[in-house]
Amino acid sequence: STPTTSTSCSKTFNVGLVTDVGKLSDKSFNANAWQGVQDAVNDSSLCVKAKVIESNQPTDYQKNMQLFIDQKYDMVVTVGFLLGDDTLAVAKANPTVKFAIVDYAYDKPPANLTGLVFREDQAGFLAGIVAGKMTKSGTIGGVYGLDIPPVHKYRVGYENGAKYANAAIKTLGVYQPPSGAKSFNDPDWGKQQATAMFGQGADIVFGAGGNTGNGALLAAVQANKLCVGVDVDQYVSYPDADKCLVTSAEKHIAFSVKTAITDMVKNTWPSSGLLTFDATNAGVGISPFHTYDSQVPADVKAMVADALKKLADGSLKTGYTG
Amino acid sequence: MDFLGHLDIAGFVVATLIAATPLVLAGMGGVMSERSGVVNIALEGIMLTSAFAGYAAAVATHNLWLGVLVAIIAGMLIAALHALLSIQFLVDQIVSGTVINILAVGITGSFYRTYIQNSSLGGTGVLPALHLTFLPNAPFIGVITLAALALIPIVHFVLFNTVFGLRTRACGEHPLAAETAGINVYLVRYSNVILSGALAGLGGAYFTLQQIGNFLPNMTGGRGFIALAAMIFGRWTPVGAFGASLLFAGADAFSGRLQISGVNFPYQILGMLPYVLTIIVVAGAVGRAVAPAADGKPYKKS
Amino acid sequence: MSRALRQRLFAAVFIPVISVASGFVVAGLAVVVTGSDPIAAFTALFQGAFTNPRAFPETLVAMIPYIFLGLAVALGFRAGLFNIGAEGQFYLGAIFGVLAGNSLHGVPGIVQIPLALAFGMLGGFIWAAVPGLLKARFGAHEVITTIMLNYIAFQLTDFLINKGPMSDKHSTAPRTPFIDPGAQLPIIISGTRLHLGLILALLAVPIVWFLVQRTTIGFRIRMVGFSQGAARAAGISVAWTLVITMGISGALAGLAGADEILGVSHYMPSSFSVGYGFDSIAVALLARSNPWAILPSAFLFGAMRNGAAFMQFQTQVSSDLISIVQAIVIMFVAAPVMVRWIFRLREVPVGGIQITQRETAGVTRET
Amino acid sequence: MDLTVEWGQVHALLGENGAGKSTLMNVVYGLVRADSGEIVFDGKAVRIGSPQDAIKLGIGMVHQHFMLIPPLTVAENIILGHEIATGPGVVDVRHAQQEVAVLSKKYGLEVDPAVKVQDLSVGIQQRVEILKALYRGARLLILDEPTAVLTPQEVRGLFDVIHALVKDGAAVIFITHKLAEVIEVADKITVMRRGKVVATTTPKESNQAELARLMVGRSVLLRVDKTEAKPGQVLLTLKDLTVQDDRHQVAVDNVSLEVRAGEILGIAGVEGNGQNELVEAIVGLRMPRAGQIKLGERDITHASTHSTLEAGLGFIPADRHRMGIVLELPVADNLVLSRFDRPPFARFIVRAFDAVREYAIKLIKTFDIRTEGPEQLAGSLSGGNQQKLVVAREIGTQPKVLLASQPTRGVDVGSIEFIHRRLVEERDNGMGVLLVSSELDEVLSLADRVAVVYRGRVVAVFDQKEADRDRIGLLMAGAA
Ligand SMILES: Nc1ncnc2c1ncn2[C@@H]1O[C@H](COP(=O)(O)OP(=O)(O)OP(=O)(O)O)[C@@H](O)[C@H]1O
Ligand SMILES: Nc1ncnc2c1ncn2[C@@H]1O[C@H](COP(=O)(O)OP(=O)(O)OP(=O)(O)O)[C@@H](O)[C@H]1O
Ligand SMILES: [Mg+2]
Ligand SMILES: [Mg+2]
Repeated sequence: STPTTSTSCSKTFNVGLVTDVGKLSDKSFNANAWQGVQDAVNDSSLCVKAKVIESNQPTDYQKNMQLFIDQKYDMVVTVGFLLGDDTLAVAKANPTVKFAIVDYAYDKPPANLTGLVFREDQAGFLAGIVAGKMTKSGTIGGVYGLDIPPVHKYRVGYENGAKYANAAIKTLGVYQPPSGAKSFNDPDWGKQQATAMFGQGADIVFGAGGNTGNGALLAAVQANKLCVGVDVDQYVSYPDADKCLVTSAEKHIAFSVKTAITDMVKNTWPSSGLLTFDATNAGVGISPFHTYDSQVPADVKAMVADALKKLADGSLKTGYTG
Repeated sequence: MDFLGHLDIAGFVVATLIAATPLVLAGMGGVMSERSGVVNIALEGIMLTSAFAGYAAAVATHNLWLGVLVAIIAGMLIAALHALLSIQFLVDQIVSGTVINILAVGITGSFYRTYIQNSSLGGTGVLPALHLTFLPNAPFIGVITLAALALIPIVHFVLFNTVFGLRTRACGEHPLAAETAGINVYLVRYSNVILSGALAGLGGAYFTLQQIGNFLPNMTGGRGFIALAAMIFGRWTPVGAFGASLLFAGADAFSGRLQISGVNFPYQILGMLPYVLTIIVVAGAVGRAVAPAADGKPYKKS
Repeated sequence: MSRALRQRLFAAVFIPVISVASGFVVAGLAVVVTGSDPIAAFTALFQGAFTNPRAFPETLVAMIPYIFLGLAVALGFRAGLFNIGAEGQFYLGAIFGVLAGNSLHGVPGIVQIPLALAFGMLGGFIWAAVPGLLKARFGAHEVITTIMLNYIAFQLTDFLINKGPMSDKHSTAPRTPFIDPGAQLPIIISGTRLHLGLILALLAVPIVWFLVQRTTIGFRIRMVGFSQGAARAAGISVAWTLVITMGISGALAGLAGADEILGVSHYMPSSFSVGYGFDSIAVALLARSNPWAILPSAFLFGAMRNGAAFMQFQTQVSSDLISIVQAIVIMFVAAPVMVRWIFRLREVPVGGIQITQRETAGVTRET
Repeated sequence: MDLTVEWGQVHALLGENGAGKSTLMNVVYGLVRADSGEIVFDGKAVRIGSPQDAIKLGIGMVHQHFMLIPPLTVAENIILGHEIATGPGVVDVRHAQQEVAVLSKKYGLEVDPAVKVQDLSVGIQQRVEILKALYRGARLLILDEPTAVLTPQEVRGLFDVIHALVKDGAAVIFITHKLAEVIEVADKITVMRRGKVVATTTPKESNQAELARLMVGRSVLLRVDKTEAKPGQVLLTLKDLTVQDDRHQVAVDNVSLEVRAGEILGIAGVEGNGQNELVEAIVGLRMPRAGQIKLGERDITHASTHSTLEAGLGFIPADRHRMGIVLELPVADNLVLSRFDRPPFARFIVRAFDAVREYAIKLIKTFDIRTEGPEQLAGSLSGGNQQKLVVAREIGTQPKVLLASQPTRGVDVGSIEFIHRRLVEERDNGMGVLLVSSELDEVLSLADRVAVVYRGRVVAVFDQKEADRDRIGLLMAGAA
């Protein structure tokens, strides 16, 4: 996973990625961040080389960052707000190295550190509109990973978006109770929760929680219901769910990571210490409808487009506060 | 709270049966092994290995049924290692089981990260499921779950009505007596441990081939240990293990449904339900379950 | 050399060496099968554990919880108890440690640190004494109850730190606030993360050894471990001994948790430990429940855990590989009969690992 | 060693504990491999590598410690390994039970094939063992100390079975160390000592005294020398004591007894008639359901074992390996097993090894425990010395009352003699001794008073002078 860099580079930039304990096998969050790093590597104009360390344990975070620093890396990308405090500490101690962290915003970070945050609520809101319009039963479901800010934002946006599209809608949702390494990583559990929601009348389910959420999509495939993916266009990344997948609520982690790396390489490092990805900069959105394209009525598509515009100009709120 | 109004009884029962599947399969595996006198805490590792092997075979052959077969065989092989260590080399059976559990994590994890994680390998799809259209909300029930249900009376029958079962119980209670009756204790114990690998192996296939169609590191998530608990508080009987599995899976399904129905209670506390309930049941109703007398004791011919 | 001495030397030196070597050989084969270079992988593992900058102090940092937890599990084994719950007790120790480390602001460390550590021990004690009590009172198998309590501990801590009563209201992350600076364990080698916990862990070894071998409590524990029947007939309360043993075992695991908070992370994050408790079973097994042997055993595990990250960094070989090494090492240590068979040795190695009680392998029967 | 057994004969194998009788028979039955030599069966040299080989040849064995599986039924135990199956491997329970019924009728060995073995008395269990051997077509039946657990009346019944078998042309090897039985039942007698045959003879050519001499290599005291007891005040009182067993059945039924200073009260009875439960209740290992236990003036009915021992009770448990000693601990630790945590053996919670060692050396000497030293592991002592260790420990504390349960079981004659002498000595020094033994001879020779128990009840109490062996035997069997 270390593609060769272009030969025309005068200087090669070394970028290291430190995952949280979800590791790359989460197939979403950490994997997408790594994808962004690899996109940068594959972009020969950037002259980037990269490596990844998967963390086994929260106490390993600082240590793993240090490994890159000891190897004189130019930039360290960390994934997840779980690494927020550790990344800040290491960034402060190493002002010459650039740091970017996915999903974390700091008040006044040091100049070499920037947070990459997303308006998941906006992505969820758009997906919620689709769900609210596509449901025939008037009940929609959502299977969520741990109750943590990004996931919570997806949920609030999704449920409010559905209500925006269909005021009478009923929303069901479930967070996965934490159980050691199984958080975000228990598709069987997710599948069973989604099935339970179908039993309670839901006919479309949003899977927002790594592998746990993917399980919800599988349940929809089996039960012949509809589903909504998360983070990336899961029609592409998770073909198992193609049959049920209407759309995915996207937050462009890979894009954000590549953006941060580009900023480092091109010396356009953000001074604010924060890059927000939202409706204004195509940082969030929803995926194409693919096979459902013909089934999604034009007025729904129009409503989504309209909402996206209003979210961007601030005239529409998702209802997420805090 | 409109929980009761929305309680989908048929769905709840089916969900419980499905979630109980790996527990009862591995639990019955534990029953066979321990009834012959070999403690089997390796169930977790066996399931994990089989889940992986079944997935790998299904990917390679594009045949889910072959995947199931390979999962069962892989379970038998790794169980045979447990048998070799604990029966032949007299390794403490708990140690041997621990070795296998750690080994399973190492092997499946290494292979997963090398061959699967970064590959474009998709899912295998899942085994066919029976669509119970006559029930409200028409739930699905997978073939491995059906197989597990069918295996409960079969394993019960084998254990309590057949020659093999009689010899198995004899070896677990008093191997020397079995030996004097002309029984080959080693053979009986080997057979049972390997058989437990087959059962737990089918339980492993549940994860990859019935439910998900994909492998994930550590995807058994401790269910082997819960199966062990189910076996103990099912008093080392297949039917008891089934009952215990239902209790646990039912509590799990129930706690999820409580949350879905919007009960205003911290979801982590709801999530404790199956575990708390298991402790209460183990401590209360069946605390004094008595293991087969020779369970855990290596047998050494003089 | 006398036969007895030869045998002891064999058990103490030859078996461990052969075991570790075999572990690496088998794991090396796995590396080859997965298409990488085992020499490069193990070289990187070694560098990551010992020779890289800060590697060695980090190995020691990783070793600290293994020492406490290994001692905890080993103590349980001595009484014939299989404490699979070290993971949960570790969590509770951490939570209690945070609680104490956060409650006295501005008080000197000499007061705060012992208090927080003691609190951590209390947390672990409680979490382990419960299964002890359940076993003593109702005969509930500790393997079941400790596993269940692990999961309950995960949920409980998440409830507390994720928007719950112990969460940091100023942070979006599900974590507790940082502990008071005064409650942090001092760093003993500046520029590293090596903290005073190492000294505490090194002290814990002789203390536990003394407890087991030299005190009446330890004698009780061993007696119950060897023969519950004889212990009962001698007027020892087996039930009480089980509770106390579990309690002390849990207190050690809790100490590990509090020490990790006070020494390394300084707050309680989500997913605080992923598998320390389970690893520690292996640590104790490898040491054959001997407190002194916990030291090399914990060192080996700490080194492998620490080196694994660099191995993955350098060679992209999965850190899961160390599990293979660990499993094979334990297997060899546990099976002297097998070692003799494989290596065609005539000398009868002594030992092996014995956990399952001679008397009651299954459930205890209290009268 | 050589041993020749002929068809149609009862061949008695005599020898003291540890002489190697069981070991030799285990070789014949394929459980233990012989280092050298050969076995000739029916004129042919045979190799018996496993019990299966032995069974095929027609050899059956009833082991000293029964080889029955308690949770299985009688029929299951009998057919185990030679099951009657219908279809592929399915046990035919009905057929098996019929077979068993037929067999038991033929030899007068009545049992209910559907009952679980764990619910049977020892006497019946032995019948099951014999049926097991016969079911497998045994023509040579080895009976290893079959009479040790039987009442005199049951012994009669067994002899009838043996005679019937021999009349059928089978051969029986009968192992015992009871001389009278040998004289009565055997056609031929072989005496073993330390793994060697020391004599082969017949009942006509020999007598009890000579056999005893052959067995131990010197003449033995068959009776214990002791003077008349001088009982003092009451030390242990049992009043209307009722105790349940593990299955919540009444095992001790309304028992009232007193043990006085300076006397030995013996409890005679076939094993399994509530003796264990009685002993456990007194020691505090089992809570009585009703009644009262007093040690001196102190009520210890509900006291823990710890406080019972503290109050002045000494306890020699019946099962030395499970309860008497800790095999994995040194002799010295075993000698302070119940007092390790108090001065001088401990200061606060720290053990005082010097004091323990000193004390151990003293006891080892006084009680003649043959050991390499106080550090030797108790598990590596011989059985007799392990028992002496237990006796030393319990007498060493100088308790008011000593509760001695099967104090000489499985112990060599020398050690028996020694232990008996010590018990009498302690009695003479004013200790009260409650002796529980299934060896009627031991009770009769040691006890000053004998209480006979049957089904948990004390059915009679005799003074030593009026104790009549046959009458007690009848009472033990419930026939009174
Ligand atoms: N020929 C022998 N060679 C080596 N060891 C022997 C031999 N014979 C007996 N032993 C040992 O002596 C011990 C007692 O033997 P065994 O059980 O056969 O005695 P026994 O005569 O049946 O005594 P008991 O009357 O107590 O049943 C055993 O530990 C056995 O290993
Ligand atoms: N595991 C062992 N390791 C070393 N020596 C042993 C072991 N087991 C037994 N011995 C020794 O072998 C001898 C025979 O033991 P055993 O118990 O068979 O004696 P025994 O003839 O039955 O004596 P006793 O009549 O006192 O019961 C003992 O002296 C004992 O020290
Ligand atoms: Mg002996
Ligand atoms: Mg014998």
